[in-house]
Amino acid sequence: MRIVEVILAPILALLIGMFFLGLARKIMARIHWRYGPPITQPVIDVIRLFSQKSVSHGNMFTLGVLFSLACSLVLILFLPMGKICPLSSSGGMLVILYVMLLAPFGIALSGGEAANPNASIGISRKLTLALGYEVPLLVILLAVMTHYKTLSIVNIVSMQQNTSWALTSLPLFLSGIAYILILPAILGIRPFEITQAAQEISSGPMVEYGGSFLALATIQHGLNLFIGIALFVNLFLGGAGNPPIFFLKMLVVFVLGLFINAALPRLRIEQAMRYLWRWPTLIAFIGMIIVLIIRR
Amino acid sequence: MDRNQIIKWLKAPAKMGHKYSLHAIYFCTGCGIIEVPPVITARWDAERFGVIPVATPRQANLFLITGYVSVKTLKAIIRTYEQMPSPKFTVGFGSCPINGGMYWDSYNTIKRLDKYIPIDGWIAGCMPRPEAIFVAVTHLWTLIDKDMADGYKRYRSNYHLYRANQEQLFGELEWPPLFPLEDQVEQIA
Amino acid sequence: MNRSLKEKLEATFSDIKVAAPEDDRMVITTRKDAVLSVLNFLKTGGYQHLGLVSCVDWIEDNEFELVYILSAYLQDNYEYSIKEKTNIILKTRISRENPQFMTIIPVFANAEPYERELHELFGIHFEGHPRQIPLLLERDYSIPPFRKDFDTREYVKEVFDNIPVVEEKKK
Amino acid sequence: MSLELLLIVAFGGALLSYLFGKICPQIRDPFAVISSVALAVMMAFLYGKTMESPFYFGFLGLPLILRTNMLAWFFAMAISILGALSVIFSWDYVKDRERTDFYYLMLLLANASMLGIVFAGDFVSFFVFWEIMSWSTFLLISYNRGRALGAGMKYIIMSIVGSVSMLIGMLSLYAIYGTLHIATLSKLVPSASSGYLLFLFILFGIAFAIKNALMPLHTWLPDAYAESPTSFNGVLSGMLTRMGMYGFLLIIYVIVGAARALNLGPGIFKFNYILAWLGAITIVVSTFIALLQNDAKQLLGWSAIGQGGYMILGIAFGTSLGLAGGIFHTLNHAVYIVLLFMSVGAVQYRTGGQRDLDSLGGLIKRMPVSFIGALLGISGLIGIPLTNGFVSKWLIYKTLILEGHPFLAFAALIGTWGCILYCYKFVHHIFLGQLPEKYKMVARAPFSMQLPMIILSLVILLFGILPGIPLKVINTIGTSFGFQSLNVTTWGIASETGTLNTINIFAAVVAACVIVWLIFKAGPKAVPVAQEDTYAAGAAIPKDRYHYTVDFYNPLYRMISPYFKDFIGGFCIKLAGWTQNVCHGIRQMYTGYIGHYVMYIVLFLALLIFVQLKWSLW
Repeated sequence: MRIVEVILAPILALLIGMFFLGLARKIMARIHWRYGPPITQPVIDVIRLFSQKSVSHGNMFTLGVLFSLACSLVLILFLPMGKICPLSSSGGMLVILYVMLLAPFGIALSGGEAANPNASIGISRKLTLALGYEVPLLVILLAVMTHYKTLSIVNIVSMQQNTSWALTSLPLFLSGIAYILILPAILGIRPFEITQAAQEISSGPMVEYGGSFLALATIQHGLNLFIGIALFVNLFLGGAGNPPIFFLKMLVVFVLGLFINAALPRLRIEQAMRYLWRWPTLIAFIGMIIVLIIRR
Repeated sequence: MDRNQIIKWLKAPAKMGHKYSLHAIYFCTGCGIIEVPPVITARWDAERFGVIPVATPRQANLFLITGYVSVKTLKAIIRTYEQMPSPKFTVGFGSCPINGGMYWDSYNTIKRLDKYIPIDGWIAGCMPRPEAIFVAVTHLWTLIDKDMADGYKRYRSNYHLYRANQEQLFGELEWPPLFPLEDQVEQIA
Repeated sequence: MNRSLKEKLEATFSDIKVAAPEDDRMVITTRKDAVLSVLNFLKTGGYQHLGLVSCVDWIEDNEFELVYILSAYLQDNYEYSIKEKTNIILKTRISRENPQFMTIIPVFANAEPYERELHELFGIHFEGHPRQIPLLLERDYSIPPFRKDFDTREYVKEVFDNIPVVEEKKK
Repeated sequence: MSLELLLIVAFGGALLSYLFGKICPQIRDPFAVISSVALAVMMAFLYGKTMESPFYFGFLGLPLILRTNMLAWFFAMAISILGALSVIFSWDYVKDRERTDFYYLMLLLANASMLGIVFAGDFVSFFVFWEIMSWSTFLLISYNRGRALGAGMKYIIMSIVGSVSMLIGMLSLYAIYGTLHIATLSKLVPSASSGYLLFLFILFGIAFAIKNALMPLHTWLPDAYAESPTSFNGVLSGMLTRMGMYGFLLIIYVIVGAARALNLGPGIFKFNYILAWLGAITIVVSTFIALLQNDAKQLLGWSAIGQGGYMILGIAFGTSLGLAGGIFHTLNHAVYIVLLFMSVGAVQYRTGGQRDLDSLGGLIKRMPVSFIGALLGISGLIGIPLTNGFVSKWLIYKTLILEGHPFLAFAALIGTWGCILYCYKFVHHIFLGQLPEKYKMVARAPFSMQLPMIILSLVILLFGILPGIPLKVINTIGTSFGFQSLNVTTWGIASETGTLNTINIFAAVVAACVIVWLIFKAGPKAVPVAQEDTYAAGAAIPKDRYHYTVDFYNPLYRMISPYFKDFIGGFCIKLAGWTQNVCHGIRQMYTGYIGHYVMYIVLFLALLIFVQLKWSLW
């Protein structure tokens, strides 16, 4: 049974990730009053990119991209999707936290090897932004873990099944709000799309990615969208009994994120940091204090 | 997405992929760049054909040269063309890249662009309108279907001729030749 | 009024012709070696802004004519205030065989690119100019292209036309 | 295999290598390597034995005793192996430098004295070996003259302060209990009053906090690391700074025993709370200061201070899990900080002593082995799964969260994310990006430098994938302190409140990598291309000016630099300046005229008479 789950989970995540990318472009087009590409456009892009003969700047350039996609796939095994959660018992929340940083680290190493200052600027922005949204995110995760007194995400989901959703329960309400405030930063979409700004630093770390590298990077971007939203749904919207409900909840959260994405211009890295370290962090700390008070 | 479309996809996914996802990098050389923003925004949406502007030549497979090409810009155009991954197509906008157009007797503009880099498609007109650009894109589809859009293959096989022309115009070039020059010579001889 | 500037100029400089054809433009023609002093005089007199340095090729009487266009910023503490806003066009003639002239960067620092362009396109050498390197053109030309005796059509025929078209060879 | 033989080999090896250096220099290097490797091998035979034997009686009637138990063996094993690797590394590093005999003598003496500290059975020999370690390190830090003298002076002053406070602690112990034998003390001391225990903790705590660079007492470390020769940096940062940790373990868990130590002091201001909060502050502040450094070894120095905070957090809460995490992190940190200093040393050796991060770049093309070492080193430092750093950090975080200290856990986690930023800056500035012209012909690191790097990289991966091996040993240490043992499987900890299973993670990562590699192989092969052929909007790449390193995290610098300056360093400098002025003022008194001195005496007598008349004190 577990073997089926281990194979099924990444494929499902890939499909959902690609669907989300296609949906994002379609909704953005419709908001711009244009017709927009078919939903399957990212799949067409990936097929076309795989047929192109690209350029490599050395072994680390190649291995970095492979390593980051592999780590995104591994992370999906730890995230429960409805009942499918193959590797939940071998590490819990902390492993998720640490594997989540591997994907940007892999891209950072391969981008650095690309010997291009656009890539280096993009990576320095990506890591600074990561530090920016990690401060509130860590406080939120710690609040959830101390509230449910467990380290494993499956227990958190099962506890939310019988009691109410974490987002609506009194102690974790503020943490949920803080998570929503930093969701665009975690997903890397418009207001915080600083790392892959096509106009300013010609798409940041991906400046030298050609055919198959760009294909792997787009797949990895799709998986990132999936991971960011799946984490939120599992922690605050009580996961789901079966995958379809889980997918519906993710869809709602993603469309909400898209509307924010379509409306806001891209922030500068200083503005993003000042925002991230002010409001979401404040709300997250208040949430943590409430959790501690209730725990006493 | 009728039946023969699916069969086409299964028979030649790479070719279909190239047809429906043309990531364009446009070189804002001459006056044609004014035509590109309306093409990619709401009025004439190029994204429904899968044409998206991208930031770097590494990520592109369609190279739009919009307008006249001055001698100094040709260096940048050659370098950008050589940095694109291999199945790539180029489209020349307007009459200036075709035969020098209005600047036919100017000392500083390139008269026929396809002496230096292979061009797959031309769009006539002294700055063609966006509809003409979409006609060009659909025409490019048919070329790709019939395997006639083989600019990159011609560049590969005749590279020593292209390189000779470039060196004749610029004298010694700063960047090394893209493909080794010797094997072409004895291939022909 | 600009007539007062006209009298002052004629008073201070020896052979200087100051013609004021229209109201807002005053044409001054001086000798080659008086240019720097006139420019200094005008600069202290309120004409801080050097608009352009260009050159006219009088091929018949075998001379280049350097043209300096100056305009006054509109502060009111100078005599020539906004009512009589006059642009000054200063002209000098230099010989065409060996086009030599001294640079005016000490007076107007922003003349550096203009003089570089004149050097490249007309072949005028400015002593004292820090870097007279090519600015706009990629190739080097036997006759500087802006001169009247440069025949563009013949140059195009000679350079661009005899680069072979790649396709004919293959067929 | 008695302990005296071990110490004789250690100290004898040092002296003999010095003599060999004088007689015929070629034998000295191989002899030093053989003696340290032999030491490591003999140490391995000591596993599991606990014995105690006095080796010298004549010291004021106090027996000097050598004893070994699991804790001592664990630290001794780490010291000897890292010492051997550092000696192999410095074979090529100091080959063509002057005073190399002096260097080898001091290096081997430092290693031998650390072994002595670990095996010391009573406080007198502990103190004697501690002093030998301190001044041999001082001589080595100030080895390359110049600025190093200042750094060495700062180090020796602070370690003397530490030794003196430790000495006072020992004297008080001797005064009350009449003996300095650790085994008997560990039976007598727990029954002492809590006030006396706090007094002991503070005295010994100062000595060990200085050595372990806890926040307010850390100012010596960055300069000492930056100025000392890089080959010695491995020993200095690996185990020498962690003797402070050994000291804390000795005091808290061996002498006083966990029961009494952990609830010392009223409510919130318990001793271990304050220690934990000092550790947390150390992590956060030093990590952000490390971000601002532009010198490779300063950056590693500040990161070493930060990692010291993790170890303190581990042992501060006396749960068996936390203790295991703290001790395991001491070993892991020793492994990857030595590896990072070796890669910096290899780069310095090849680029003529260059360690400024802004003028290096692109060395991955010329020195791949050093790059792999540095990459694995920083992945251990960050705690990436499948490296040893992750397991120990997982243990520490688990204790912090389940003990209900979320803010401490938050400080530790933020330390990790800051660590990612400066680790990437370290690797990017040295190995990635454009290779400057003058380093185009740099050769690879010599084999004697590559060998230790490869060994340590394998150790990082081995302990990361199979953490059971070291955890079993640490578990026996825990049980020797009286904690209930964790059930340790070969690939992690199995417990009901959350298990760690690194084999599953390893299998998942390998499977995912294979799948992604196959997908990548399906596409056409990528064309390797030179560093000049990169995107620059069609323009030519300017030589040596297309590499982004200066002000790497510029927006972050502007936000954190006002808050994270080195206040304590600044305070010490102000204090020094202030004392200098006061002393200068007092010096004015001695003017050299006899008349002034006579006047001072008369005035003083008048003052005495006045006081006597007014208050008639006598």
